Amino acid sequence: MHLPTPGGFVAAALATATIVAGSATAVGASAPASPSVSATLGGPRGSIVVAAEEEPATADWIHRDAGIAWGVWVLGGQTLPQAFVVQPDGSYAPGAVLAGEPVLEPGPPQRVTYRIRDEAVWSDGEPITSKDFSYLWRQVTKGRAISDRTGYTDIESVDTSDPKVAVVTFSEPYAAWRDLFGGFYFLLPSHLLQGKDRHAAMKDGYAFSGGPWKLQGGARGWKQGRSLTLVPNDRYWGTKPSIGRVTFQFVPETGPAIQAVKTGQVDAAYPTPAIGILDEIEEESNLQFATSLGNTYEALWLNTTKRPLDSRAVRQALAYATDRDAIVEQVLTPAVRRGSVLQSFNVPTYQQYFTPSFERYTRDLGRVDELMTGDGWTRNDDGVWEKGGRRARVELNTTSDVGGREIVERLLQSQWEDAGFQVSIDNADPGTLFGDWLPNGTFSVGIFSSVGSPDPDLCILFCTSAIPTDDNGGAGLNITYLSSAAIDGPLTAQLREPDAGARAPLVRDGQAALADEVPAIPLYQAPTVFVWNADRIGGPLADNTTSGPFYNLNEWTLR
Amino acid sequence: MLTYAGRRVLVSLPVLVVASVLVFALVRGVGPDPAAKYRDSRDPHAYQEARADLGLDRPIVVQYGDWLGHFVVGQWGESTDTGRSVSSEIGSALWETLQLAFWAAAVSAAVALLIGTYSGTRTGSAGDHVLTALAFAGLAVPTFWFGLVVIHFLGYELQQLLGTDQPLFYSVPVDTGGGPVEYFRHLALPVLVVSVQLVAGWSRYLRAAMADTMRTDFVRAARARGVPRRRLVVRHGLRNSLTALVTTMAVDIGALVAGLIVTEKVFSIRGMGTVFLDALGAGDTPVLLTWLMVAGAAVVVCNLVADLLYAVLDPRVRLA
Amino acid sequence: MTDAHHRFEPEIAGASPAGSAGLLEESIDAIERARPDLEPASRRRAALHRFLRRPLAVAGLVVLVVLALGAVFAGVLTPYPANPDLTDPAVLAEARQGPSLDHWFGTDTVGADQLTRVLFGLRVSLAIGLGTALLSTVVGVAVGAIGGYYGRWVDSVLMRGTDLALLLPTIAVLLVVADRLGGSIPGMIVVLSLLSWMPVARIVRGEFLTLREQPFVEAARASGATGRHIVARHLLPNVAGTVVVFATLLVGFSILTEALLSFLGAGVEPPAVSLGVLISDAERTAGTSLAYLLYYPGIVLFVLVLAVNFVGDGVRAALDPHRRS
Amino acid sequence: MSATPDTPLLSVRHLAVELGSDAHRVEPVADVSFDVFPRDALGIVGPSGAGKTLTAHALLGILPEPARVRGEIELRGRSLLDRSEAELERIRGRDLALVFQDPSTAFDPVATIGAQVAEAVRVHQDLPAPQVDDRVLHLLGLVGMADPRARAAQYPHELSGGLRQRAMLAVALANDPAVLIADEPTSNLDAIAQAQVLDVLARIREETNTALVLITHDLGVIARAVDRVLVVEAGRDVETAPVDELFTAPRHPCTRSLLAAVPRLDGPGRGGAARGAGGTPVLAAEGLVKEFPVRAGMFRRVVGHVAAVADVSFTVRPGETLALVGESGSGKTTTARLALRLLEPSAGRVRFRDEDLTAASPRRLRALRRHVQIVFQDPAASLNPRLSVYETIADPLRVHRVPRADERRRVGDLLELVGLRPEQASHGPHQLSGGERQRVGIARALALEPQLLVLDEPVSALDTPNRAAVVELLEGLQRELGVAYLFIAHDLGIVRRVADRVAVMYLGRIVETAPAAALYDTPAHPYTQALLSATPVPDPPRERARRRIILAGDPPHPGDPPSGCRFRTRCWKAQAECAATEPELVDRGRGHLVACHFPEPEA
Repeated sequence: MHLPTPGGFVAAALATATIVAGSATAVGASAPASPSVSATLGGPRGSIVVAAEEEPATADWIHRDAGIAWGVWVLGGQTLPQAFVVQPDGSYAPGAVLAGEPVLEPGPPQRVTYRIRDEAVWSDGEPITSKDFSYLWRQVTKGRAISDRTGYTDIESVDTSDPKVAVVTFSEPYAAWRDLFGGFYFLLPSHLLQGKDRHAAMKDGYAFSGGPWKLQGGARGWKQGRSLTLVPNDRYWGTKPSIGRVTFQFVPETGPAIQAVKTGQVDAAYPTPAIGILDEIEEESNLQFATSLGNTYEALWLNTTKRPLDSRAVRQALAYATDRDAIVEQVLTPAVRRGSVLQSFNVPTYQQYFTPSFERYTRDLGRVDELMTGDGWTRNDDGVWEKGGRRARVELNTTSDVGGREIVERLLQSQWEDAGFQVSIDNADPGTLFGDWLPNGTFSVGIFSSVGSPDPDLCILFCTSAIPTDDNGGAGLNITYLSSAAIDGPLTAQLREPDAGARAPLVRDGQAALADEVPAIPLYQAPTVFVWNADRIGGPLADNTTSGPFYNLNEWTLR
Repeated sequence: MLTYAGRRVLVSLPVLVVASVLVFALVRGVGPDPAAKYRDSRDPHAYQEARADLGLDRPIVVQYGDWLGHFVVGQWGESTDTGRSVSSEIGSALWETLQLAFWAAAVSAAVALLIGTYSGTRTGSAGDHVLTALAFAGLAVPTFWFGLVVIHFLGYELQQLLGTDQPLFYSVPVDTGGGPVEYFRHLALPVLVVSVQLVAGWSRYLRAAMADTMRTDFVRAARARGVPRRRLVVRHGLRNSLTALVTTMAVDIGALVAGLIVTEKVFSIRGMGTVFLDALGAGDTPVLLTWLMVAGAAVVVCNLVADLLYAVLDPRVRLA
Repeated sequence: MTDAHHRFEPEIAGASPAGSAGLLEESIDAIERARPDLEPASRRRAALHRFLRRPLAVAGLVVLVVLALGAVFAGVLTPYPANPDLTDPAVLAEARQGPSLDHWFGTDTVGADQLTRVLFGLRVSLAIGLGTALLSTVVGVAVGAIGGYYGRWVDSVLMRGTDLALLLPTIAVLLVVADRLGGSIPGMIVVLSLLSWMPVARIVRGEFLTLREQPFVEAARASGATGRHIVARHLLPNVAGTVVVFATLLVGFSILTEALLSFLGAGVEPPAVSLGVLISDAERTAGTSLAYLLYYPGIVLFVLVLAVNFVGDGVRAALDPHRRS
Repeated sequence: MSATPDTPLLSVRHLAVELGSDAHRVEPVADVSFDVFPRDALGIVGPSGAGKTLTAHALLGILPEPARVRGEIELRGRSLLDRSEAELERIRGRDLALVFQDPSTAFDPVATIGAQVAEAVRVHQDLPAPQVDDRVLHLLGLVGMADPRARAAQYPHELSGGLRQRAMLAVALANDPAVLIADEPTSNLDAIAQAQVLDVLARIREETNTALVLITHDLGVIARAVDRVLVVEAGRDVETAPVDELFTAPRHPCTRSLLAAVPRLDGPGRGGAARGAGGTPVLAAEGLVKEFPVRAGMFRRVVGHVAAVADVSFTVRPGETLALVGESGSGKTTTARLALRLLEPSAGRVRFRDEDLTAASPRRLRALRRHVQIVFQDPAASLNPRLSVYETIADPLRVHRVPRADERRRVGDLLELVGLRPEQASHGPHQLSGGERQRVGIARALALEPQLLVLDEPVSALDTPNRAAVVELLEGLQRELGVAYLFIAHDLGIVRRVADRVAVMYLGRIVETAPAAALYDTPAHPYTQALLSATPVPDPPRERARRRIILAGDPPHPGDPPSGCRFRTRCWKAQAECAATEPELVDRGRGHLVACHFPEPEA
């Protein structure tokens, strides 16, 4: 079973916050670790090896080649500061670099004041300043081949008159302002990069650090295709790592990764769960694991330009024809012994904006008949719905190299055929599905995952403005091609509502509209499994669905 | 011989040029859209921008000429997936693959030589039957399946059996410092998987050649003049059978450069094969194009080596 | 011969660098040929006799027949459907049961009987193997015959073309095209034949080049025979043996290649399921309690290819008496 | 224990060799007994398949695995059959040495001649390297190699067949073996090379103590080389006698048939030289040239040409036989293929009757071809292994769309004509003997009732009895059908009986052409004389008395022919003039033409 975010689709676009420094700050605040304490303990020692499923494409985090969560988990978040970090409960907390919560003035003009911690310094001893905020803003807005400029283009100015205070003024209200100077992006040392080719300086790794770790030997610490090695950053002001060296070894496949942990080749792994994986781990007395339901969720994406999916009744009927409980039972439970049906496109991790709007869709063939008949369909001799001489025919499309989705396909085929739909299957490699079939609208029902984000913006997935067209270069993410005023209304409004309290109802309205229109059907949250060798690693080990299990790597200890 | 080598290289050049057309047509015609991944981007201009950057808006013939022109002078461009230079991507992958290929070939050659000689000089014996059956098994076993089985049984069960905490062999590449022992523990399993097929193929080949050679008049004539069996087998039998085998081996080794896709995938080795799979999945056209050309060039080089070896080993072959 | 079965080059006659067997061997052959008890027997009987004398070939044939019957009668051999109704909770409740008397190969992740699926997979794999062998052979023989007899530019184009194709790594090329052409069973056959007709063509061409210099072909030319007559009457019948052997081995090769493409995500697509797809689906079960899903189809695939190759070797021995055991 | 002239060195009693598995057992050698004495020269003679070669291999214990040997073989009074392999290894090459029939396959192709001779020396003698080298050079000199050092550095494929066989003799003599067994050492050689090898054998007998056992099917060879003869047939010895006695008073019918089959230079030629004279020639070749390009260098440029046939003209008149004779490489087979336009000539013309074959359109050529047919040298290769005898003979008929009913009758007639049994029509080529196969080839050639048959060494791959039978058949067919023959041969002996006229070729040119009688009685060209001398006469006293002309070495490479007279490099008459100008064919009257500056004066 394999439930990744394919090809960076959607995942890259949504700023999945991956915040590492957050917990470190909390710990550091309560019990600031002084250099002398570590010194008396003899300093960091020993080394561990961790299997990493994906390798960052580039360490230039704002470049368009960046954008995978693993890059942030194993390198970005370990080495660079961010304004906000998302907590395990989905709330935003100020990063280790800030001295307290930033101050928001809703305006207009909207204005945010970030106060930088006095002791926050780069690894060369230079202080982290408001110029670093300004530098990031300018690079994102003015640079070439930038991953995502959203929000930054709404900034009018960054006041750097006080080196320890950055004042950001917006030209338009921007609701997702907490994702700025965070998310997949990091503050960069302007004093080192100013006037230089940022991309060239950073893409293969960098020697500087503003986090608990730094690359061993600078760019040499990252052996492309093989491994990435971190050592403690002596100048870090928060909790200092007690482990002398952490090597992330790139092992893309689940089987080999588990095998490697079981045999002691690596000390921890965070692989995509597979059926039977927990039994296998439990066989080994020295292994411990933690599972959770992650922010990545699996959904059925309906191409609403294709018959019969252009009919809302048919889409609703399909939702009623689907036994999502059975799917969860066959796909999630055997793998991680837990799981529940996802009822929204905002994962419940971020409770403030979550509403179980799809709850009404449980398998109900009576409702299917009702909806289909009401839409003018009749069952033909084969028991298949027909209208105007044409059958209700859908095709399931997913990436063919992904094991577990074939179970979903087989279950759906059975369930939908049983409900009177004709179902065929045509799979493709990720390049074809995401690069061709989706943007060109030639698919029928896509099965793939998306990533839920702490910021509740669903407009990017479902607004009319996000439909791929020639105007936007075919780059829009609304591959359901559904243009609905009922959806556009609340989802567009929430975009410009910086106040969280006022924003939540709008988001929930949008979700209700989505459940009515059914451009997509959410299935479940992809599970995660974090496994480690307890004979080797100690400390507060746990999965963090947003920030990854390495969010507190600096607190890990070696046994 | 130098003239011959020179001529072969000259003849190969147009072949490679035509191959480049084929490769370009294949990758650009049938393969993925090089800019596809930027369609995911939240930035509405990213896709158009990327297409322009990649020069995809120009006529295809111009693109081909541009690519070939740069390719010939060693400017292989940058990966659209990682932004790194294609030469470094391919270079590091090639290094990984060549190590695997080298050891697999060396081990296989040694084993195949022993088995082929034994079987070829004792055709019909019980030992020959057993080895023949094993060779057939080696040729029939699906590599990817075998790799998974090997990882489980030799990588895990064996360790359990011996009750050790330390891994016996590595099934994933882990930087554990240097040393020949560590090197061996890393390469043992993948080399085994690759070698099964090579040994099977080569030993069958050598066995057939050996059996034929041992039945020739000249071996019988050597026997008739009192040449002892050992010398008969080594100096006449093996020496004559090797000519064909060595050239076959050279060609097979050339094919290994691009042919270890499954082994590399199963053992998480970032070699030519996995680079190809990633590039194909990511629509990384610059890498795909260069990759195919490098694989083709490897075959050309190995064919050339095969021909030269043949000429060196067999005085009857005239390189004209 | 690489892990990707990169090159298809089975050992057929002519592997020997030293040429044919010695004169004495030939004279002994002549003596054995002249054996009175073989005299009335037809050539076919003699070939059959040679085949039956090889225990491995016979065993391969028996196994192959058993597997083929299993594939043909996949639907009736087991009491389970290949695609059970997955809305039935009773079916789903059967999911992930290890091998038992009821389910010899266990059940898969949704409760379907794995033996049934393996039999259907066998059917698809065999169909692809046979189809590819047939298509490649027909195309290869046609092209090789034209190139080998008429030579000149046809031959040049053919040889340069196949040279070129040999430069390109098979699996890589197949992966690139598989997504466009593959998926269905006929599609897979076309994809796999795309490159495998070439070795057939080369072999046929090579044999033709040798044969057309043979005195018996010169005799036919001297009698005023046309090219068509010579090809049809004198050349093709003489390459038939080689081609049959080659085609047999191509069956096994194609089955393995399809399985490999499936493993890499470019094999046949549902509802068709090949042995390779079954193995690929179970890729992550190695070492887990579901490992039987990986082992059984793998063993069946292995036995199938082994049997095909044994038969191929037997056919080679039967049709080529000069190369014994 | 040494053998005296009275006690045999090697004694073979009731030797039998069994082959095959239990179910299909055959006994190609059933009962053979003979003795070899010191300095003896024993000939073992018999038709092919008589078990001669297996006997030789049995003596050395090198039969292939499934073979079983019965009887007794004793070397110097001690049995060989119960020796261990290690003991046998010491005996092979030192006591018993074997020379194989085919020198092209008996050498390891990847080792130099010198290395292989040296290996033979080292296997039995522990000598320091320089002495081994000396020994190698001595041995190569002994077998008549002109430049032993250069030869030693060459690979087998770089030597001609004759030289290779002599090198093989050097290997066999490496350890001064007690007995040298030569298995058909000249059967694969042309007449000149055969004469050279027989000459070496004679010298070996003079210069060493080695006893010789010469296995052959050719009684002509026997007459020249041995003292005693053992005749074997179907695996049994049937007669043994001193050589003179055997030829003058053969006792066993097999011996007599063997003798009868030997072509005799001194025998009667064809009567009536006038046959076929006059009338339009069936075939006329005019100035035929065939050049093959030689390519070299990086760009495979044509850097020169090898003229396999350099300006050859001849005519074949209706019903007559023209023999074209020359040693290997003389261009005679190329000429035959040019005559049929199976090869395109580089220059010159071939005319069939009044029609220019060389200019005929493909369609016209196919139609004309039924009149000119060919029989090939190798009867095995010239039959399609997939076709039955009937289908093979009927094939040309089908090509020319003869109705099926006629076809059946015609094939039946042809089978009878060439002396095959009707039931053999359904047989495959593999079920036929060599002679029978050649008869099928002849029947196929005759199927279209040609006016000319090109016979490309039709009997040289056959053993003596078959040779005689096929030649006889050809004679009969000519009488009956009036077909003209262009008969290619490397041996003047074989064509003595059949030829009306003979043309002798050397290095791509005709050097002498004459009516048969004139050529055999008064050969004018030195090369013709050498060819005649090289052909052994099956009459031991006469053979011993004949003047020997042994040509030295091999013919020069056709790519670089000598200036002037092409034969001058091997000619004992050569003068300065020969190098300067090339002799023209000069008519000496009565159709006798010769191209030589110093021809034998007319009688």
